[in-house]
Amino acid sequence: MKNEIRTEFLGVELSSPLVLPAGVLDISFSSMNQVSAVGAGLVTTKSLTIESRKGHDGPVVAEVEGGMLNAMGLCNPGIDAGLEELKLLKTAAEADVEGPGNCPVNVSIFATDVNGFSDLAERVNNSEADFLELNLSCPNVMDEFGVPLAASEKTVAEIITAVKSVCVKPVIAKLSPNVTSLTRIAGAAAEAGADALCMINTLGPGLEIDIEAGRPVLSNISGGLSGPCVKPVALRLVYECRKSGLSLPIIGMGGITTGEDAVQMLMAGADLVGVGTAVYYRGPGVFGLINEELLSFLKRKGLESITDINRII
Amino acid sequence: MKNEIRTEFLGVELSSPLVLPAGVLDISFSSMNQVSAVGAGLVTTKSLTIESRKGHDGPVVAEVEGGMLNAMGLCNPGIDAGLEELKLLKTAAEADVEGPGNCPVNVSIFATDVNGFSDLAERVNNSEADFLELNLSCPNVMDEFGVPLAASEKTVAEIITAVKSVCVKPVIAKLSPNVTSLTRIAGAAAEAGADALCMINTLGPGLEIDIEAGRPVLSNISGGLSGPCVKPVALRLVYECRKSGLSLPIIGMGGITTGEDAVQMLMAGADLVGVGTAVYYRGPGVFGLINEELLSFLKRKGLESITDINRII
Amino acid sequence: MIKDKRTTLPIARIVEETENVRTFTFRMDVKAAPGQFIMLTDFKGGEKPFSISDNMLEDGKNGYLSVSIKRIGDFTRRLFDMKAGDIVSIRGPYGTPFFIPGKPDEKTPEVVSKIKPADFRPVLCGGGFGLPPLYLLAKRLLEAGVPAKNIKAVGAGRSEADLLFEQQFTGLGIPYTGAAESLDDVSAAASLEGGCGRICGTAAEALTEIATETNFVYASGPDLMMKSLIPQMPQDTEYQFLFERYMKCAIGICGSCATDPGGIRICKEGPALWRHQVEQLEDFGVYRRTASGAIELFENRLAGRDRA
Amino acid sequence: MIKDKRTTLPIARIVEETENVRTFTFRMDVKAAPGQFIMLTDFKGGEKPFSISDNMLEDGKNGYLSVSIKRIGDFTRRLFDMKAGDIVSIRGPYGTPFFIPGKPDEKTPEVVSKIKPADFRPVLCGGGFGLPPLYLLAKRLLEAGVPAKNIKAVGAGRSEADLLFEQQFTGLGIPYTGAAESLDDVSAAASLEGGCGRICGTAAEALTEIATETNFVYASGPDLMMKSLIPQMPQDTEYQFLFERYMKCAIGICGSCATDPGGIRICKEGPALWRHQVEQLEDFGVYRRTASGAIELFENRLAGRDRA
Ligand SMILES: Cc1cc2nc3c(=O)[nH]c(=O)nc-3n(C[C@H](O)[C@H](O)[C@H](O)COP(=O)(O)OP(=O)(O)OC[C@H]3O[C@@H](n4cnc5c(N)ncnc54)[C@H](O)[C@@H]3O)c2cc1C
Ligand SMILES: Cc1cc2nc3c(=O)[nH]c(=O)nc-3n(C[C@H](O)[C@H](O)[C@H](O)COP(=O)(O)OP(=O)(O)OC[C@H]3O[C@@H](n4cnc5c(N)ncnc54)[C@H](O)[C@@H]3O)c2cc1C
Ligand SMILES: Cc1cc2nc3c(=O)[nH]c(=O)nc-3n(C[C@H](O)[C@H](O)[C@H](O)COP(=O)(O)O)c2cc1C
Ligand SMILES: Cc1cc2nc3c(=O)[nH]c(=O)nc-3n(C[C@H](O)[C@H](O)[C@H](O)COP(=O)(O)O)c2cc1C
Ligand code: FES
Ligand code: FES
Repeated sequence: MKNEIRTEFLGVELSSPLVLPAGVLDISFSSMNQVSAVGAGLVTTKSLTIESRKGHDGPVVAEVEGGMLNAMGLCNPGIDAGLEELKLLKTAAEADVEGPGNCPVNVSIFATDVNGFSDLAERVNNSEADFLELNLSCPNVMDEFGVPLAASEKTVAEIITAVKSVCVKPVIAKLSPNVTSLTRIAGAAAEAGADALCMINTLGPGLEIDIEAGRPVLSNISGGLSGPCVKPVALRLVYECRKSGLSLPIIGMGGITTGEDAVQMLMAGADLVGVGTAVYYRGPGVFGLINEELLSFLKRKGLESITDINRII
Repeated sequence: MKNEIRTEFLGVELSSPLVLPAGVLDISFSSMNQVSAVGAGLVTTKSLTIESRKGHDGPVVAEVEGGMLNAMGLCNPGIDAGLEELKLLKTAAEADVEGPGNCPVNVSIFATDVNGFSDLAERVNNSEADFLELNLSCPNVMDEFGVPLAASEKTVAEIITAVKSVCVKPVIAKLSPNVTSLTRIAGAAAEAGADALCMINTLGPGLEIDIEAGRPVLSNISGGLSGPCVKPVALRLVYECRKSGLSLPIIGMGGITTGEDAVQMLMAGADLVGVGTAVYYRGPGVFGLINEELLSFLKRKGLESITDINRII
Repeated sequence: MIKDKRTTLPIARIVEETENVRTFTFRMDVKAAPGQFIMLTDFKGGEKPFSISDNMLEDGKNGYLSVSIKRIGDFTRRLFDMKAGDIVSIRGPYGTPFFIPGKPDEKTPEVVSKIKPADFRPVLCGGGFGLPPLYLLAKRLLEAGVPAKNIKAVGAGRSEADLLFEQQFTGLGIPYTGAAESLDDVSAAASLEGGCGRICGTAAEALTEIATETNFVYASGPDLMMKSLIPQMPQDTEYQFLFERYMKCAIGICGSCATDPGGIRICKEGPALWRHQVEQLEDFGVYRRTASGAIELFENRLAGRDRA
Repeated sequence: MIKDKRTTLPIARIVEETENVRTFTFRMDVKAAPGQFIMLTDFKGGEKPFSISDNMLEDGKNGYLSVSIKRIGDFTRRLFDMKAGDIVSIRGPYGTPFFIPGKPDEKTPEVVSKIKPADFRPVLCGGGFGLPPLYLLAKRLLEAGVPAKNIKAVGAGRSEADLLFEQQFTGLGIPYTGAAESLDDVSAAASLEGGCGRICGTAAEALTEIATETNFVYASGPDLMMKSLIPQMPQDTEYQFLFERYMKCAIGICGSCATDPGGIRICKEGPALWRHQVEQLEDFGVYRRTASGAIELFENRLAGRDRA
């Protein structure tokens, strides 16, 4: 395949450093397969919960300057149905003679306490998942569940310790930018045994008001901010984690829309780069486009691989 | 004057609910006078420190999608020279026969500990200041001074208590969005006796990398994010403070660029509305433009005053 | 810059089409192509997709947008409690519209792109609230130069009350066949000469009777209705179907509306899909995904509640 | 969408003008008007304003941008250590450029807006590194139809080595007077017939000698130099001066470059100000604001260090 930028991540080889993050085009095996086929190196499932959730009432999205608010409300078919999609995905990808759809899968799970996470993690053990991602940071269900778990070093450490003790898959902790010090929380996650970190989940959250109606646009009132405008915050947090000495692999995301953005994220210290909201601006083909842009940057600079720019600032 | 939207704030009458926030066009009496003349109802000085500071080396600003990063580094001529500008401002405003330049002034101060703030506050007592604002939240001098003071409820409360005990001017606490719970800190500020709150200071901070040079764009590496993209976060924080029962007056700011934005900020629960980075997008005349837009919204809706939309969501 | 601006405005007019279907009209000057939809909310919980059925008033006044809505559940019930002047909020239009002859794009099958408007002889077949968007389509077909006599409309429904938009189609000079499983007055089931009248039966049955000279089928309605049309079309007839799937974002990122196995997003690449796209769908007429993304088989669904 | 994109690129060429002044040229295709400036950084601490002195190579090749830089402090010293091919980063062009006859805008004084290019007889008077931007101005004046013989250039400086850009101006057919307080060879101080030559004296003295037929003065340089010109101009002469103030943001928000008492921002409404604007300045030639915003009187400053 021509636009390959082969990358290793936790011992697994990927055809591209680009990752489909949890929540974007990943409810069904079809969407994940498609995104894999157009150039993602790793796809993440929607965050799965024990029971299915229909999510918040609409409006669930609102475009704002520089990005987007969303409050999907963790709609998902539940862990069992979610893992069924993985089976379908593997079958579909294998059926695809062209092959590129066959990328590794990261299963995202969400629970509200240690037991909930352990429970879900155990179920993932016997699935086709390559990695397990702990969504410790959803900002859109605070009314329901309170402050995100990722706000407390102690809770984060407890969950990771518990999950590591039951789960055979490498564990990725997804962190929230909406805390006083993400670096400290990242440190706690590393110490508790996380295999990698994923940052950032959506920022804020934010509120947009419809002035004609005098009402919040989102039915959930607030929603997490994503898209180009969160990129500087994401870059800073990844960079600060590196500066603090953190050596775990990082999936960096938040506003990555172009090859230039991806280069910045790699330079800041990420090993893989998530691309979510950019699908809105550039379509699902954005994965192929960014791969191309990344390759042409490397070529122009006479560089061999992305490790030559990784963590350079 | 035709575009007046008279508003009362802490017992002082303003000709507009629009506020020039600390750090934008407010180093010299001339800039403040000009902004007052074009429609601000209250102007804030640059945050003043005991000694003068030349600020960070350039680049100090970087435009990003949906906003701007800045790391000015609290450049200011020092409290004494700063208060001299206030004298010049009053003289200049009085000399202006048209009169509208004569608006109240909010003096912003920055220190790194309780004594520093008390010290500065005492000097402001004998000045032309109408209000005193405590910048507890500058994100751009963390390398120098550590985490912003506004990250700790205890510190915020201590500073406010100390300042209130020495200062004869109404005291406004300027808070940071970069904390796990701004609402709790706002509560602590209110309890400690703050007369009003100002939120939000810049978000993040953020990092932008120049990929050709492989270097951070800002010499300070990171800088606070402001402009349109922070508006949803600012609105949500103001709204949450209100929802938590906070009744203090709030100067709401962060990305307000149009009359529609200002209406949203008032609906979310702010009493006055700060307009900073919008000067970049629409020039200093933005104050007059927003006043007009605000008035025409009220007119179209058949409303008498901004109190009719204040806190309505 | 915001690409996707929301418009919050009063309802300009509400017209009752049948007991359970009303047309809501808004003063909104947007370019709307037939088959596209809007997302509508009252900010009281819920935002739902509705197909655009018209973009002018009957007197030809431009700058309006209409949707015809069937009362089904909580959300649509709330809409039925609203009056002209009440405020709602709209975003869109969204989605890929129906094909108009003479205006092919890269996705148009070659044989279709060659048909001249004068030679285009489509049937427009709608089930329930699937019919109104075909009215806007009919207008655009006429504007593109397709002769009214070439076009035939079929409205299908359970009972006579579900047969929508007869007047509107005949007003354009387009013969309209109503197909209902039960007719109030069975004697009304006349001969379908000229493709005009009533039959006691399904959309598919109506199509068999009138599609003799047809060279294109547009359909819009429940999956099973649309699927039932395929065997009735003359061999090799090209068609476009207008799909419904559970919509949340409507801007192509959440994946809620994606179809299997290709991941075609009904809010972006759809709602109007070409035959070659439809033929690849595995979910078509077999299952839909619910709000949670879970698969719900039509079998089970039909056993429960039937909403066609 | 980002309005203000940064360009990071290699230095295309460095030309030594004098021991302490070098012209740096970049391959950059931007519209640059005379009087505008760029912000330049090497990402090693510091970003500084420099006026655009040219936008093509001598052979007429377009798509280049030049600035002529004097070695003064840390930042400029670092630039002088750089070689062609080294990477720097530029944003801009910024600011309000000089007036070009025949192209008035709403700020142009009426008498000036009426002058035809053929009747325009300007003196271009630059002190030190204030001269290079006047070279780009001269080119634009010629393009606008001002005859070369109408234009006179004065370059002022402390010593002969500070007299910049003589060759460039004479290359355009514009007579160039060099005014230096000390001349290497005093006998070189020839008669200024035709406005061409050397005088041992100030810019103001040079202006007195050559400004007899002048109807407009453009000046660029230290405040005190520019201020000294005013008494030497024929009564009622309109002028534009190019100002320097401490610049940080260069996009009009920080207030660092604002002048007193009107708040005119040199990075936005300036650097080129009209006479009617200059006449209202209270700080002009009296004080400047330092990086902190503190007022520094020229008196005190000159007592310390003089950099003209
Ligand atoms: C592209 C598209 C165009 C449509 N056009 C029309 C139209 O022109 N006129 C009309 O009356 N209806 C139309 N619908 C269906 C309409 O959106 C639903 O009838 C409506 O949402 C029902 O809401 P409710 O709360 O009243 O009922 P509920 O009780 O919430 O739902 C009843 C059924 O409506 C469907 N539905 C509910 N929410 C959604 C959703 N967010 N997205 C898709 N389907 C949903 C489901 O099948 C559900 O089982 C269209 C749907 C789609 C996808
Ligand atoms: C609109 C404008 C156009 C200019 N054009 C040119 C030019 O074409 N060629 C040229 O050589 N110089 C030009 N300058 C001046 C140039 O910016 C300074 O000489 C340079 O910044 C000195 O930096 P340094 O670190 O070498 O010296 P420093 O030791 O830092 O400073 C020496 C002096 O330079 C000035 N200066 C320093 N930093 C700034 C700043 N950020 N903004 C404004 N002045 C500053 C101050 O007067 C200071 O006292 C211009 C300045 C302005 C405002
Ligand atoms: C519509 C939408 C749904 C999301 N759902 C989830 C989710 O279920 N779990 C999760 O961990 N993150 C979720 N996210 C956050 C993204 O995974 C990602 O962290 C964030 O959007 C920043 O990246 P981006 O700017 O590239 O979108 C969601 C984001 C969006 C836009
Ligand atoms: C260039 C610049 C300098 C600033 N300096 C200060 C400052 O000195 N003190 C302070 O409290 N806030 C400072 N701020 C923050 C603003 O006062 C304001 O809180 C923030 O920019 C959000 O509002 P905006 O989006 O309207 O600019 C600064 C902001 C900018 C853009
Ligand atoms: S509704 Fe189509 S992708 Fe979200
Ligand atoms: S440098 Fe002119 S306002 Fe900042």
